[in-house]
Amino acid sequence: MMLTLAASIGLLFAAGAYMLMRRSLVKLVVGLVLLGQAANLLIFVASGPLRGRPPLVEPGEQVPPPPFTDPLASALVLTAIVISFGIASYTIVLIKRAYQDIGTDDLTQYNTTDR
Amino acid sequence: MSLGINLLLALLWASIIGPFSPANLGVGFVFGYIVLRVVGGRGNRPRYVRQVLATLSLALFTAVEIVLANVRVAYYTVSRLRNLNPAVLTVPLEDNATDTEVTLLAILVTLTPGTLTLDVIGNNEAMLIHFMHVDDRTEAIKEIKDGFERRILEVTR
Amino acid sequence: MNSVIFRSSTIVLLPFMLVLSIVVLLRGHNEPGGGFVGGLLAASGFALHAMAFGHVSARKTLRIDPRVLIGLGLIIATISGLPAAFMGKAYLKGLWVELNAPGFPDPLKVGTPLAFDIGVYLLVLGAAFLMIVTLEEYRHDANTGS
Amino acid sequence: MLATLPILVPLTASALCLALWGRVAAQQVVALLTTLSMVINAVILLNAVLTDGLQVAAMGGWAAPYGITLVADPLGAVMVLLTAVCGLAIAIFSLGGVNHARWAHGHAALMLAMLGAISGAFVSGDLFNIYVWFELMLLSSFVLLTLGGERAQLEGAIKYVTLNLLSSMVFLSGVGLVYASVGTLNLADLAIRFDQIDDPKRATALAAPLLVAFAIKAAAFPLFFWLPASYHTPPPAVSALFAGLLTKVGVYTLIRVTTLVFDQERVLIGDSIIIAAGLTMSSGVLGAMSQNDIRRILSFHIVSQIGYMLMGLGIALHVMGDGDPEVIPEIAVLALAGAVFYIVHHIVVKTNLFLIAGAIHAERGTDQLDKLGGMVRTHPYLAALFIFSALSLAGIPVLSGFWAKVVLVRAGLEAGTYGIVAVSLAVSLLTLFSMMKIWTKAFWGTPASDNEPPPGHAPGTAARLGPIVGLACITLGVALAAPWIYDFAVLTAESLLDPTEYIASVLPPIAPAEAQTLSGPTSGNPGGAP
Amino acid sequence: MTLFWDIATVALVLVGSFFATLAGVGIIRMPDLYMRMQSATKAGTLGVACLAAAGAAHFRTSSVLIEVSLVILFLFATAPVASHLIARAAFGAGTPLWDRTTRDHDHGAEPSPTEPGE
Amino acid sequence: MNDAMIPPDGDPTHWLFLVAAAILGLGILASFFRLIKGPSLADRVVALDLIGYLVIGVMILLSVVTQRESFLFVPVVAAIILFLGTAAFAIYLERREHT
Amino acid sequence: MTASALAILIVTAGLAPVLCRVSRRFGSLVVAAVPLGLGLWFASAAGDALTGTGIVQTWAWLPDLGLNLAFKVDGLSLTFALLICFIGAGVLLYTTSYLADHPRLGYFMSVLTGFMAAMLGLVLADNVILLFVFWELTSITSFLLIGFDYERERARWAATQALLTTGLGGLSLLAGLLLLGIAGGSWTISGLDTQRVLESDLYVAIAVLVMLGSFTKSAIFPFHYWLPNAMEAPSPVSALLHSATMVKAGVYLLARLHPTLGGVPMWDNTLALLGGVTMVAGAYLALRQHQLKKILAYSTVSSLGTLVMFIGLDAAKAAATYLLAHAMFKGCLFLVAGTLTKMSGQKDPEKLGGLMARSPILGIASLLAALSMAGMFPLIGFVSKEVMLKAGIAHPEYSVAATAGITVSAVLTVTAAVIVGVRPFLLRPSTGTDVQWKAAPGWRQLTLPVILAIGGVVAGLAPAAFAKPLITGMVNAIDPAGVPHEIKLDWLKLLYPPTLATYLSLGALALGTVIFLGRSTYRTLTAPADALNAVGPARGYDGALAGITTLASIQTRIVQNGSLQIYVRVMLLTVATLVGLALSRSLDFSAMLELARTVTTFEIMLLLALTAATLSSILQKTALATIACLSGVGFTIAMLFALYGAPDLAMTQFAVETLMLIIFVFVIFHLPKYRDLSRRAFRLLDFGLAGIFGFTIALFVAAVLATGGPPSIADFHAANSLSGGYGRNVVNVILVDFRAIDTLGEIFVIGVAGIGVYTMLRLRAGPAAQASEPSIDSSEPSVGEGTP
Ligand code: NA
Ligand code: NA
Repeated sequence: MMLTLAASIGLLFAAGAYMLMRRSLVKLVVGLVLLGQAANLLIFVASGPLRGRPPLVEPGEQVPPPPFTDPLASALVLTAIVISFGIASYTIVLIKRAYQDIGTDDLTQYNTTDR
Repeated sequence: MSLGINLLLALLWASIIGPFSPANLGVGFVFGYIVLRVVGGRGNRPRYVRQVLATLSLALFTAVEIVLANVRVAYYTVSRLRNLNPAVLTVPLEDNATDTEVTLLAILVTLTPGTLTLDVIGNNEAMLIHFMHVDDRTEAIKEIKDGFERRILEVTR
Repeated sequence: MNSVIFRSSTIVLLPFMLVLSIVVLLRGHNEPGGGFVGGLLAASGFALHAMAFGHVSARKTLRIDPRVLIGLGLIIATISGLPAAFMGKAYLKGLWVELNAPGFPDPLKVGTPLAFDIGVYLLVLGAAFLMIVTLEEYRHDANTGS
Repeated sequence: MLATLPILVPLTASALCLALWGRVAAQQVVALLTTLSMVINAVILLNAVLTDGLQVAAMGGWAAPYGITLVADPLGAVMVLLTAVCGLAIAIFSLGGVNHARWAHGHAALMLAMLGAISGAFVSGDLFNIYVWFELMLLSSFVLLTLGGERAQLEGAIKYVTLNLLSSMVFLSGVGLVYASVGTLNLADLAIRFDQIDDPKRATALAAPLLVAFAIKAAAFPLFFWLPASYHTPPPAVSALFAGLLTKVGVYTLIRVTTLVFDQERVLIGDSIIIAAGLTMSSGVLGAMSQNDIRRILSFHIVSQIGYMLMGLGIALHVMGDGDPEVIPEIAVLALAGAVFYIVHHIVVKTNLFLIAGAIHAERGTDQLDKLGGMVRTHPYLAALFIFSALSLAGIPVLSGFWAKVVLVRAGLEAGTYGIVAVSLAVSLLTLFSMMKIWTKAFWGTPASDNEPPPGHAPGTAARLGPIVGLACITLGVALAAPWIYDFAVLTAESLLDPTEYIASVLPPIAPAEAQTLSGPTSGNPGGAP
Repeated sequence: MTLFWDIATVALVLVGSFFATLAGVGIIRMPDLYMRMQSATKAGTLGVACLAAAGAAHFRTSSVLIEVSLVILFLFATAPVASHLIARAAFGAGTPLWDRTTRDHDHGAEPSPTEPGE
Repeated sequence: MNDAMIPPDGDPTHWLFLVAAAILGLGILASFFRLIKGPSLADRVVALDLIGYLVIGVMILLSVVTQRESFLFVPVVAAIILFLGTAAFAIYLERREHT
Repeated sequence: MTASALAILIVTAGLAPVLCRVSRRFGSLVVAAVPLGLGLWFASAAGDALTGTGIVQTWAWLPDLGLNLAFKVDGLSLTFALLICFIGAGVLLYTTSYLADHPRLGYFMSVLTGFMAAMLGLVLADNVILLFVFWELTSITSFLLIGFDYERERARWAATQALLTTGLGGLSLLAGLLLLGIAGGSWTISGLDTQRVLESDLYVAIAVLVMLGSFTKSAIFPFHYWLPNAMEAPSPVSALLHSATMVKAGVYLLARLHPTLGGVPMWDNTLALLGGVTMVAGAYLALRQHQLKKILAYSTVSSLGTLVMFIGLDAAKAAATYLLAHAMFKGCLFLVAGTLTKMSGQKDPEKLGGLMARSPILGIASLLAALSMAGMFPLIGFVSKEVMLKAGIAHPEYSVAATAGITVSAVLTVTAAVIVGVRPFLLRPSTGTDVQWKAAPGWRQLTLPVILAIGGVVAGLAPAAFAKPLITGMVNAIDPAGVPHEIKLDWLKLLYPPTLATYLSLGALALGTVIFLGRSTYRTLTAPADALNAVGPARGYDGALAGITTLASIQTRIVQNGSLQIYVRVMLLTVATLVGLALSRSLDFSAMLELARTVTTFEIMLLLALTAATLSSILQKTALATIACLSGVGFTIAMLFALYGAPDLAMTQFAVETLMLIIFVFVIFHLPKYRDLSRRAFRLLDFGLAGIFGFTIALFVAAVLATGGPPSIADFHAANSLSGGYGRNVVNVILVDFRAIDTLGEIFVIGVAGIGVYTMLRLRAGPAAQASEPSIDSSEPSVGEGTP
């Protein structure tokens, strides 16, 4: 059932990777954000979520009615989303500073620290 | 206004947090009050009880207007484009219109289909509105003024 | 942003968002929500305020220095696990008390995980607010400075 | 609880430093006291591990594998100790080596958060939890790297950030795939469940993303680009912190998962690691040879020396996989012990060399070898400290690096992996060459400029030299206590190669059965199969 | 009575979906930004409001009622403001009007014949 | 639909969900068309806004068909937060004029 | 006594700078006295050392690793120990005068003493690893000594060259010794199982590696080039390191291991051949030099070759005798040369002359040493030359070649000896003018040369005094298999009745003198051969170093090329390849196709939406549009989360997406134009690469989904959420209770991100930025300077 979702994940990864290989600084961040989304989605989809079955305990019950979407996977994704958010925000500001101070967004010009 | 918001906040709180009990409502009120104190009293002082009716009238009018107008826009959407006559018109506002009134009017104008507030001109003197379809300019302006503006003023003044 | 309409609605929306954020925080343990979304929601409220009235006003409205708020949130979250540790249990083990508050039909369960979530809330509020206000301030300075 | 402190203490202190925003003196005191207490904690922890066995702490009181378990085994505990020692040294060095503005902008909080995250990665017994610590470590390092934001820092940071984030994504994806496949995250539980995977090839496939991600973190060939591009750009104290610890976290996790979890196709994994090790060490040292800047040279050497650690691991895995799975061959123990010894030695020495580079920079205002010279006359003590550390790094007897090298080479020879031994010896010669290049150009020769500042008059000299002397003493201690450290390394290697005790300590013996009874409702099939 | 609510639910869902789709049609079909905005925002909000109302009709508990009211309230309070903000900015920036649009005064910037760069 | 699609195939709400979701889905696709095509940034913002609303609609629909009250809270938060993004874009558009 | 002697020397080395600081004059004398005492100590123990298996002492150090502090004093090590201690003491004494005014006298004394300690340890060690430890230490200390005049470029270069060359050998030696231990079943040299070593598969490797180590250390062809260059060192260093001791470490090792590794043609022949080549080449090259120390250096190279050759020829007696003789005359001559250069400022022996009058004691010592070197009876040099020639003539296989080689080198050595040791004192300087002469050398500079010269005389006239026991001891150590050797060293008996060896020896003396007299002709005749230098091993060293350096910069330029794009490409390719390869081995396509059979319309719509969003975000031409499309991706994913039972995720995704959008939009003013910079070819390349990467991961996900797995631990969380965590939202209970420590780490990430953004914008380098930047609280300074 999830083959389409697997394909979507592949697409997101590919898109992220593609953007990561551009010469433009902004595209780099776009690539990172896309890769983050892709990884989050991967964890979620790989865990085999079920449509409309959240892991919530209904009032009067003691456990969520089975079957339900893997709550641990959701928790992992939530943590990962938050972390991606923090890192992406930082990265966005980083490229802004880099562009301002270095004066170009062409990554081929970012080659002074290696040699 | 503040009190109204406060009550609404209490309601919001009580409804969502759990059972609809007085204690819960009370806690909600206190929270709402604190929040309002924290974010500062920019709104006007609570003044009106008598406008409740006017408010209801405005709400009802808006609801009807929204539904009717939506049907109208639905028609515009699927009709032939060349039958449409869009327009950008300046609608003068009542003197000394307050920010709240202007905001409310703008929201309602925008909310109802076929009209869209583009800008407020000068110091709340007039409003620039985009119409999807206008047969008669003056009629259209009059509709706004008689429909929403009047009813809003009834609520606020 | 110098729009009467935007500013007026912001005045109304901010308290709503803040209350909503606390609601999200508190009911998070039982329903979708939690400290993180709550904190983001609160920060969004202040972000809205900053957009409408500028960063100076937003900072005044929050009152607490966001950097301190970050530290505070982190300390609360970190410390919330300590009581259990001092009682010889595992760090971060949840401790719960049942409060029979008047007017509430069911006893309220209050526990250290809630404190933890509050820490999360405060931290997220502080951090997100700090980001947005700093950016806005920087943009403002850059525009006026040059 | 003892295993919790390495995380808890620095993180709480980090939060405290944030709450004390703007009070630099208070933050400095907090940083010093915290790192000091981290050292004490770590010593107690290591002692407890050695005397009482593994220290296990179930976070939140939730038993493994359901909650997150922190486990301090010999390797984890010694890594924590090294982290604390480096932390203390760098905290002191920072007093004289990091300017007031950086202190005022969160240097202490960031440094402590990073130390906490590194310690967390070392004691965590949960795959996803390790990811979280990795990210905290990474982000703290990003911020420390760019604090102050000069052009070089920003440029280096862009590469560092991009490539490390790429590895994080691969790591995260790997975690997701592993979890989806075996339904657990606890390392000990993963070890059990991986043994139950019937197809070894599948197990290896699941291991691949994680191993590649850790290889990026460890800066293995050809995934090390981020390191030489950035490590020389931040303030020396920060460089030193990175240099000593960050890549070692990658190596640590590689060791951890390959010994504990991914034990199905060990020859394949081991050989791959050996190949990567050879390429890493040679590529790194060649990189160092082409540089003319002290910290760049040292940065490339990090890469090169990662190769030695990988060499030990690879040989151990190769030997383990080659023989009877029930018996742990002595050669494997020897090889892994070599890797452990190398890590212990490397962290101390590398940190110190970067601190010395920082001291040189502070005294002379440059890292460029061409602009340096004659420091053996102007700064004889610094020179002595440098050559001592440099020779230790190059593996000159009887200094610390020598023992690690001998153990590794001997293991390689006994295992019959002559190729990697040859490479490692050649690389060690080139390492010596490039260390002596620094020595001959910066310390020998004549000062390049006439108007150099008088020696020892740069402010904060005492704060800078103190930790350098301290770390040099530890290096000397490692060398002199080589028998003891070797025994410890062997003990560590044995505990790694026979994870029975680890698994038993983490998972109560009844745990698997309990999992079935407790599970009650069944969630969606994690595999999602119809 | 349940039947009534079920029918109401179904009807509201269908109506809501209809309006939502209408918004989609409008956003594709309308000739200029302002008209696209009009059909999108309004039909969109109304569609969502109808769906929310369907939820209220379906569950009929006080908390759902409040939640639904909040959705609708927030939608109706924020969507117009958002539209206004976009329209104002776009108009100020000279985003062109459809050539059939009539104007009584020229306020702000004259809409330029070409699309502004982004 | 082999997975735990709730309600099951026989249930009339199943079809309701399918039909309504399909309709909303078309709306979303249409909005994506505008999001991609533009031409102006404002167009894209409007399209994004609409996507947000339609996603909220799907969520409400889902809570109805899955009988989960608790889902309804998500749209409440989403509705108010969506506004922020649009406002931010508007501010950008506006500031672009003034800078 | 072994370990104590070492410890005393090491402590002395450590204290030397202090002692010299306390009192330059007497402190340094104390330092010099220490090895003298040790030498006497060793001499007193000679009886024990030379009988039976010698003195054996062992302390456990790292037994598991095979490293014990095992020492053994037998004839070979005793001889070396005595040479080290006595010559060392004399050299230190010489140094106190030679460097009397040098500011770094203490440092020099310290390193020199340290070197002596390393050398002593090397010859005493009976454990292969311990031996290697000291071996490397001699390399390092000699590096420091050669580079003592570090301000001279040439000295630094020579030091590095010596270090690299001996370091190369050292590392192969390490491998060789470890293999030897493995093959021989013991880490103790005296415990090595010769039979096992000889039969081992590893024998060839061991032999080659040990030879490589020894040859580099002892400057055997083709590694002889570093030794003459090392003459950059002060003369005491040359005397100690380059004549008496360090360079002989290689010879020592070959001799030490000869009982274990020798007797195999490969070993013996290689030693004989390369030793012989070195012997002749060194002697030849010595006469091509124009500086005192260079001549001596090449002559030393020749001597080392001689020693190695004799070990290879299994002629332990010849090797032992020459070793002792050479240590004495060459040590003396180096010190004489040092004194001459220091006092006259002149390095060229041809420009010196008539110095006998200026310093008769020095002159006599020099003459005696030179005559010994030349092989004049009754000095020890004569004895050794006789013994050598006899051994060469008597060799069963290489009699002719060996004898010829020895004779040729003997002739040339005579010439060199006369040039260096005789000419400056007895002849007139070639310039005709008087030589400058600062002052007469003091007793400290004279003591050792005189003692060494006298030693040569005593050893020749009365071999029983010390020469014979030592040589016998050495021979016993080198060739223990043979019956106890009868060593005859009486010079008179060697001279009469004359044998072929006697004739050759005397002929060499005569011919050497003739060449000295016609040395300008000789030099002219041999000049064309200098062309060989261009292809010599010294060039090999330079070429290898340049080659490695070039290789280093080329590989670094390729690997660490500075282009982030290329890094990313390589990384993506690596990840995709490795993961893809690992995955491809266990792919089950049929199970995956099962997944495809149940695709629903709704999922297709989701896929379409996600595809649209994803493609749109990479195809947009402006940054803002891209950001809008990114949000579209985010919203679609949020919807997916909501649909698939994760409302918390949906909510969080919505909130995060929006906040990121705001941050993006706030930053966008300062972002560059959104440009398409890559060329079309690269876009296609990247498109393919990205496609492979994405496809790999999609395949992986599908494979995992198709395979399924055991029940997840999440079932426990769901079952215990309410009862144990008091919460109905299992996800939230996991976040704040079951896995709260994850969340703790996560919020620290957010906190650090907040601080990061703040500092990134607030803390800027450079005063210009500082001025234009008002701050939230203006008390915080900007970074004034750059990196501190
Ligand atoms: Na296992
Ligand atoms: Na790292």
